[in-house]
Amino acid sequence: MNEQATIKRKASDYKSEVKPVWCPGCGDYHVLLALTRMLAASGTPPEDVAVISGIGCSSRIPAYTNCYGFHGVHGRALALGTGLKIARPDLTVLVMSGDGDGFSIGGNHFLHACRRNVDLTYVVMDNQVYGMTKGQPSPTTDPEWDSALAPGGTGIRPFHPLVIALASGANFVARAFSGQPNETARILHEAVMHPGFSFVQVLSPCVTFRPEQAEWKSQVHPAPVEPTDDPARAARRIMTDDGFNIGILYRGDRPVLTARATRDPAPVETLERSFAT
Amino acid sequence: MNEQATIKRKASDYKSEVKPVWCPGCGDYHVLLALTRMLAASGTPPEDVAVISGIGCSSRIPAYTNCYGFHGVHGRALALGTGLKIARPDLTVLVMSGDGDGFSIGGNHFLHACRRNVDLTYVVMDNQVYGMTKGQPSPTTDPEWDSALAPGGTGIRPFHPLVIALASGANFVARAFSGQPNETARILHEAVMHPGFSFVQVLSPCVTFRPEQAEWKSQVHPAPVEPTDDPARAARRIMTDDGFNIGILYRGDRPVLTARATRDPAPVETLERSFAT
Amino acid sequence: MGRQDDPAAFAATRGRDEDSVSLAILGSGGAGALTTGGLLLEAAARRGLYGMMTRSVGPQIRGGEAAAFLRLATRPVECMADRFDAVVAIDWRRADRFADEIALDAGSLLIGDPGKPGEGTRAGTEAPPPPALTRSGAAVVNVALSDLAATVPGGRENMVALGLAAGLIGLTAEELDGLIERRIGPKGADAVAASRAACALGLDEAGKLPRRFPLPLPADPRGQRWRITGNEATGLGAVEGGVRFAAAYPITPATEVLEWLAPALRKVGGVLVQAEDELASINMIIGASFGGVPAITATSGPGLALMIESLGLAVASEVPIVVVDVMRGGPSTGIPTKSEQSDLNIATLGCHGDAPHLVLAPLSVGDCRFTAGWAVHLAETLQCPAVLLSDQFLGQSSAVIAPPDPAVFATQRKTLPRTIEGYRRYELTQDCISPMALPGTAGGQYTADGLTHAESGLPSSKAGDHRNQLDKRQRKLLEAEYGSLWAEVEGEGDTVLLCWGSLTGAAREAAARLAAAGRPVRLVALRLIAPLKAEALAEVIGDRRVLVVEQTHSGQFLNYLRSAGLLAGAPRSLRRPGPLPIRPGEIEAAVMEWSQS
Amino acid sequence: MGRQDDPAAFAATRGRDEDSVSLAILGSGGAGALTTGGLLLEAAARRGLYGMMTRSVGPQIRGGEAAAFLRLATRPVECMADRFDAVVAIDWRRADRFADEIALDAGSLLIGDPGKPGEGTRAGTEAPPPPALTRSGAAVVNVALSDLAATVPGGRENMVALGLAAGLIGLTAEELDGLIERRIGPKGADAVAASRAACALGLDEAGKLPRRFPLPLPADPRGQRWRITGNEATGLGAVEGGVRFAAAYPITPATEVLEWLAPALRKVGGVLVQAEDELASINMIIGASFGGVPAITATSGPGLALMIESLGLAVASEVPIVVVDVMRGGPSTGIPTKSEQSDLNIATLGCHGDAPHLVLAPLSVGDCRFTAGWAVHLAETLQCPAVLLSDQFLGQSSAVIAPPDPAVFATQRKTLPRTIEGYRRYELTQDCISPMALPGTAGGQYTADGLTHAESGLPSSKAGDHRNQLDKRQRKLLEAEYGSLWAEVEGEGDTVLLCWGSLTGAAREAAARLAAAGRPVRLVALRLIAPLKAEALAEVIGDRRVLVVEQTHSGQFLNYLRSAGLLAGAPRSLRRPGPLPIRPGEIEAAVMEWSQS
Ligand SMILES: Cc1ncc(C[n+]2csc(CCOP(=O)(O)OP(=O)(O)O)c2C)c(N)n1
Ligand SMILES: Cc1ncc(C[n+]2csc(CCOP(=O)(O)OP(=O)(O)O)c2C)c(N)n1
Ligand code: SF4
Ligand code: SF4
Ligand SMILES: [Mg+2]
Ligand SMILES: [Mg+2]
Repeated sequence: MNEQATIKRKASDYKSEVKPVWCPGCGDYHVLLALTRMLAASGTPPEDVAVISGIGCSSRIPAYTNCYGFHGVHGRALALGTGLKIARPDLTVLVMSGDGDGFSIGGNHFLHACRRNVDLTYVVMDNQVYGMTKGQPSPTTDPEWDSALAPGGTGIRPFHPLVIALASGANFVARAFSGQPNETARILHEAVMHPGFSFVQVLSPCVTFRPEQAEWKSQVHPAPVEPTDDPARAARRIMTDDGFNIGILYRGDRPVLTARATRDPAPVETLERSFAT
Repeated sequence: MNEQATIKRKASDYKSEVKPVWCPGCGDYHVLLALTRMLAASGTPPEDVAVISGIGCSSRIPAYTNCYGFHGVHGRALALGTGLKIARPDLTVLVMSGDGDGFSIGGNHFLHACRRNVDLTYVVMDNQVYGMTKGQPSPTTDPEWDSALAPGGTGIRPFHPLVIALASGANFVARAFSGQPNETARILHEAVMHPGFSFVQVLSPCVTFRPEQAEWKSQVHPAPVEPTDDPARAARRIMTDDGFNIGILYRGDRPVLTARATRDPAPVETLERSFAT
Repeated sequence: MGRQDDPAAFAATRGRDEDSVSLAILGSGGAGALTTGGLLLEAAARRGLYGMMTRSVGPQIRGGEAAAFLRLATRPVECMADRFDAVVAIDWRRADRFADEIALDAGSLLIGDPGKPGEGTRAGTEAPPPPALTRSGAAVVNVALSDLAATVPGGRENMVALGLAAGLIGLTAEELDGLIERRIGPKGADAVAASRAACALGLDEAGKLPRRFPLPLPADPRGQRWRITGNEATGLGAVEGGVRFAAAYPITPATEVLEWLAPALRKVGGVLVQAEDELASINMIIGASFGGVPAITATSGPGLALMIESLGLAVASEVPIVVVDVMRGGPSTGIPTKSEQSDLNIATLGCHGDAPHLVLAPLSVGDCRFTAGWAVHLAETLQCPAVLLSDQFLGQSSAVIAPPDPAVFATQRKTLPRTIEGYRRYELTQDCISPMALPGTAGGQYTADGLTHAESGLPSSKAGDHRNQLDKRQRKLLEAEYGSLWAEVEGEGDTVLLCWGSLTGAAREAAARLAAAGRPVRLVALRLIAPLKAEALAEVIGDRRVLVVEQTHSGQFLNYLRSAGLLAGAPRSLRRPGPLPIRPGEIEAAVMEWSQS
Repeated sequence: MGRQDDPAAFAATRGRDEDSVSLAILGSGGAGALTTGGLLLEAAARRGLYGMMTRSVGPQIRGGEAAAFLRLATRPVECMADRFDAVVAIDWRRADRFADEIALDAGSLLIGDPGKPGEGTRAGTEAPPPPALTRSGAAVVNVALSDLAATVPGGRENMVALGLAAGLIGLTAEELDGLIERRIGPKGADAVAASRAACALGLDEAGKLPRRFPLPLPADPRGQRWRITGNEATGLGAVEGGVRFAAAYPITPATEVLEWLAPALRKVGGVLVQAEDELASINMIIGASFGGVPAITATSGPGLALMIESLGLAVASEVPIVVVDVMRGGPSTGIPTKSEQSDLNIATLGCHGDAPHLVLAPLSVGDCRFTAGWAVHLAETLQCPAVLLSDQFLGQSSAVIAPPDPAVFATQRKTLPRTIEGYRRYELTQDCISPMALPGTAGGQYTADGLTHAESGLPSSKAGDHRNQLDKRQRKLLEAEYGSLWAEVEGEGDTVLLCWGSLTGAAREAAARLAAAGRPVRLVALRLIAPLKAEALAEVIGDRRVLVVEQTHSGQFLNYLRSAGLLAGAPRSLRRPGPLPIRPGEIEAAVMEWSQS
């Protein structure tokens, strides 16, 4: 742990020298930018931050930061991040993944991380497609989107990650757009500062497999109302919105799960007692 | 497939001769009763019904029926049932599991089965505990419940399976109480008849590890309002109710996923064409 | 398969063991057979005897038939005996369910309440001992436990049975009184009085039995005794080894490891988290360990199967974790309540890709303490996942033993204490252990990765990087120092009894008997399964012939040894899947038979 | 490891192959190297040549450097050659990235655009061929592709490169014109004209090269040629075998199996469902197959790891399914885009408990069709899951071949046609196949179970039931009829080249060369990995010495064979993990070396 939190840091202090392998124009570049700006603003030393991810284009992000990182297996980032945060409550833990990683294969951990409400921040870079495996539909893809795996579309309605988060107990819910890195940095900052499990869906276009997402720039707009602290109201709002309102949508004060650390740990030898006859 | 649907059948025609290993007084006996009564009322021949389950006390149910059954592995019943229903749309497929099987390890399949909206019925016998492994908390257990694995309680809020179902796209959502087998049979019947994915949470007490659930009998009451077809409204209602209103809570008409069977399948040989140079 | 087909009948041809007495206590739903067994075990422990108790129950969660199998002895015992001296049945109603598991002979006693036609005894209606048991020729002794209990206000049959069983092995009224005081005391004076009176009636009845099997005092009657299960000992060893984080998803027969750890970790300043499934539990411990906190989970076959992908992640990213697999009958859901050694394949070779890791196996209930501690030590020092292969027999048996050895190591993960220039997480080092920076260490930042990576940790698909890291991860295991702990090697002879894990107790007892019979063998019991110490093993085998003993159907252990190029001669294989254990007498007979052929 | 350390350098010591020419076509992001390679392959196919193309790309999804490796031949080829005759570089900018994969010698040509300082060529700035390539001694030929392309309105460098490469191997302007007409035609007359003109410039340049490698017409120039990848052939074989249901979760390098199946199944009346994860996909196909519809999924190592628990369920509940594993570099995420054979362990021994099942491996790109069909046939008739071990090389290589053999079997699942009294799903039968009732069949109702069960299917923990079902499931595999399909056995000699799966092509080519050199060997290539036909294999090996060839780090195949008690002599092992393939010349050299020692 480090006492240098007062040192003034720049976004570039949080960027590694590794050149991203993302396609030119990929939205994830801006997520990286927002993330490093947010961290600089927070002033947390990079060594006290851990960025945990799964597998996908988006999940490449940890190595592009100058923080501790874990590029785990597909879909399990939240579980890994939860273990880390409970074991090391002193760290700032950010779990970052994609819509396939987070909502398809990782859906169960999403549900239960929301419910558990450990103090970490979950960022999903949602491009409504599996980028890394070259263009298959994800849980947020619209039903008509044509692809090799689902010719003519899946016929399956996308689901609402933000509503799922609310229904399962997330303590902070927001939507951001990677094309607005400053606003995204601000939202991420609030997410990190908010106690408990914070979930941020970042719309982050895939220029290669979803070129039509270039439109997003003109579709997004600030959320028309202030964040609520009533999950039922927030859920209803989100279920009926157009999917493009950006901002913090819910701030809760549900009880945060922390390891109930014993103030005064007993020596291990005391555990032997129960076995004596 | 069978043309005998007009034959009059009794509930006992749907029961096998196997004696359940459930504890005396377990709520699941009444779920079995409700199930067989419902099937008798439907008149569907037992050989045209498949009952699919995972692992748990509740998941023992298939072998106690006289239908085709699959007692699969823990948490995967919905996936297995989905494959069966898509491959064999002529069958009536019921997937039946417990709150551990369905909401903990099986949570991801729950999300995606709701979303996919295949025409099957999902019944979770919810006793707010892992019965089969002798009393650990499940996702629907209240945070204070004391157990060996979580002394003093988990501190984690139970989540709302019915809201999750709505948020992820289920087409029919209901709550039943095993202590009311006729009402449960009626609800199950409607669930089976309703197109698409129907989800029924059946409160089914575990007399061994949750003896306090004997109280449920006096706590349940009919849902005070008629089912809605607005998922946002249904979700808000359920998020704010007391967890004990029984009845059909949501009836939707979302598009049902069926295999887009080609009317006129081509011979396999035609597939060779694309390889010729 | 020959005689292995009916091990009970076979075992019954073996003689009685002089140093121990074996009892089965049975009853139908709610009769209290397990309580009785537990109390008897405790009484024996207080006397300074040694012992072991296993349980057998039906598929019901509650209200099903139950049996407590006890072996009480004047010397340490690590397995059950070949045969039972007596069966004490609170009632005989579902006793046939256990017939497979109870080997009897003409020297055995079948003592129990036969019930009465039409009367309200516990037996309900008349229920004599079933033919499956009587055909052994064991002497039948009818004791009207129910009638006797009814003569005491508040008296229970199982307390009468306790007295009977205690008398049978030579325990005294004073010993039982003290026990009852301690155990029943909290329920009030009336309950104590009722239990004592019922027990006394049982003791009286014991006096009338045609034979008894009194045990003398043990050699060290005042030696300290622990009563402990393998699952508890595993938890204890892990915490002693340094574990402070556990993630849990319950599964039979591993749940007790987790349920023991939950309060224990809290006491010593650690934490246990319940996960939503095994995919989460293994990733949670990887996360905790990445953060520097030694971490564990426990599961059984189906759960291990779900963890396999992420076990490979721990291998590739070099994160130490311990995964306890308390094996049960397989494949698939199999037989959750019975023991088998058939997860050897998945534990050693279950990962995709080349993923060398540690696999260890405790050799007795008590050894679960040591081997769990050693597993943590090795995992931490080698930055590698360790799978600890316990099983239902070790895990759920209640043993009365002298306090087992703890593992005492100066365990130290090779971490990066402070900034160095150009830190490379996966550096190629002399000892193949790359220093690991823990989050919070300035200048140590890196990204752990399951992708093939260069020394820096950055993804690489270069042949050289791939091979270098594969070499390193293989070599760090092969070149590590395991001392003599990799196996127990005992005795001399022209034959090696080669086994692993929980079968060691039976093999050791067989070896002792063979030595006593002038036919000594060498026992080799592997504690370190992977990496396989092939050269050392070849050396301790020498040119002896080898009998490989294991509890699998396909011979997984035999095949595993052969895959390393060992046992090129013509080893014999004594194997059987669960649920029935392989008893010492079977091993003894297999050696004797081989000698004669 | 010796010379294996630098296979490229090694291979370069091998001579050139008379019947084939090998080319690498390179370019940095967007240069179009892969398009050029594909067109060239197609032109060759139209002439009746044979060939194969593999690709290598950087980690970028788009815009990264790319290489097409081609081998074009007058006879069928199933592997890449030891060395390249020429490299055609649209630009050399990132060519060093591929140096590991491109073995050259003094007879090779390095042809490409060196760029110009400060000018706006594709190469951007000056970029001569990198030292990693030139140090081979290959002759460097500078061709200003960019300048040439600029002389044609709408002309592209990669079309000039196409003409150049085509000329290099002796294709004519007419052949190229036809090709361009067919492929570029849809883009309009202007595009066709531009491509033709650019191509013609390249052909001209080819005429000026210091050497060329013209290929004669093949023996059967008018024979039909297919252009197909292993992943496509796998899909085709599966559908021909009867599959009508697939569940999909994408993963490199298996996705194309699924993407081929999606429209194909729909055409023939079947269906593909996208699953949320691999846990779901395998359970979906178990469900479909339980319903009577033959079903498949395809994945790679990480996905197979997730399926392992339910693979055991299919074993225990005896539900036929086919799981295709297109192997990539492991462990963990490993190297997704490169080939390795290191999932042999998990595929054969990955399940918990004793869970025998089928494991098969196609022996060439074309053989994916046959072996996939056979896998469906065996799974269906034996009511057992089959794992088909393909790999990235087979799966993603584009081969030009004569139409490969389909599997033609009268596949018939042994089902229950109508009610019988007292039907028992898991009946012990003579052939160990229990008739399976399909839902809808009145009187056939049963519950499939992963718990140990009696013949009826009801849960049982009896030793007899457990053993009987374990025996049955083992025996049905061991006693099934596999004819001579279990392996390809070719040639005679005192040495056996023993391999499996995708290494067969290289081994076969090595065997041919060795025979030609008067040092004939016997090739044994296993198509059926499990159950292992150990006796038959021992027989075809006889007392020959054995060289085991495989693409793993730890020698998984060698160990697997030894675990069955085979290869008791002193087999040699030629192995290397990915990403670099083992080339025929290395195998040839290993045999030669052994002969001399
Ligand atoms: C167990 C497993 N299954 C499948 C894959 C293949 N895979 C890698 S990334 C990915 C999807 C990524 O989609 P998303 O999370 O949306 O990330 P994106 O590339 O769009 O940023 C898949 C299916 C894998 N690596 N592991
Ligand atoms: C992969 C796997 N993990 C864990 C288990 C152990 N297990 C069996 S049933 C069960 C929980 C059952 O709870 P629930 O679904 O609520 O059923 P109930 O017994 O309460 O009816 C668990 C954890 C298992 N069989 N498989
Ligand atoms: S494929 Fe899409 S998500 Fe992936 S790097 Fe390219 S633009 Fe970004
Ligand atoms: S343990 Fe609970 S859920 Fe299981 S059978 Fe008994 S009462 Fe029912
Ligand atoms: Mg995505
Ligand atoms: Mg439950």
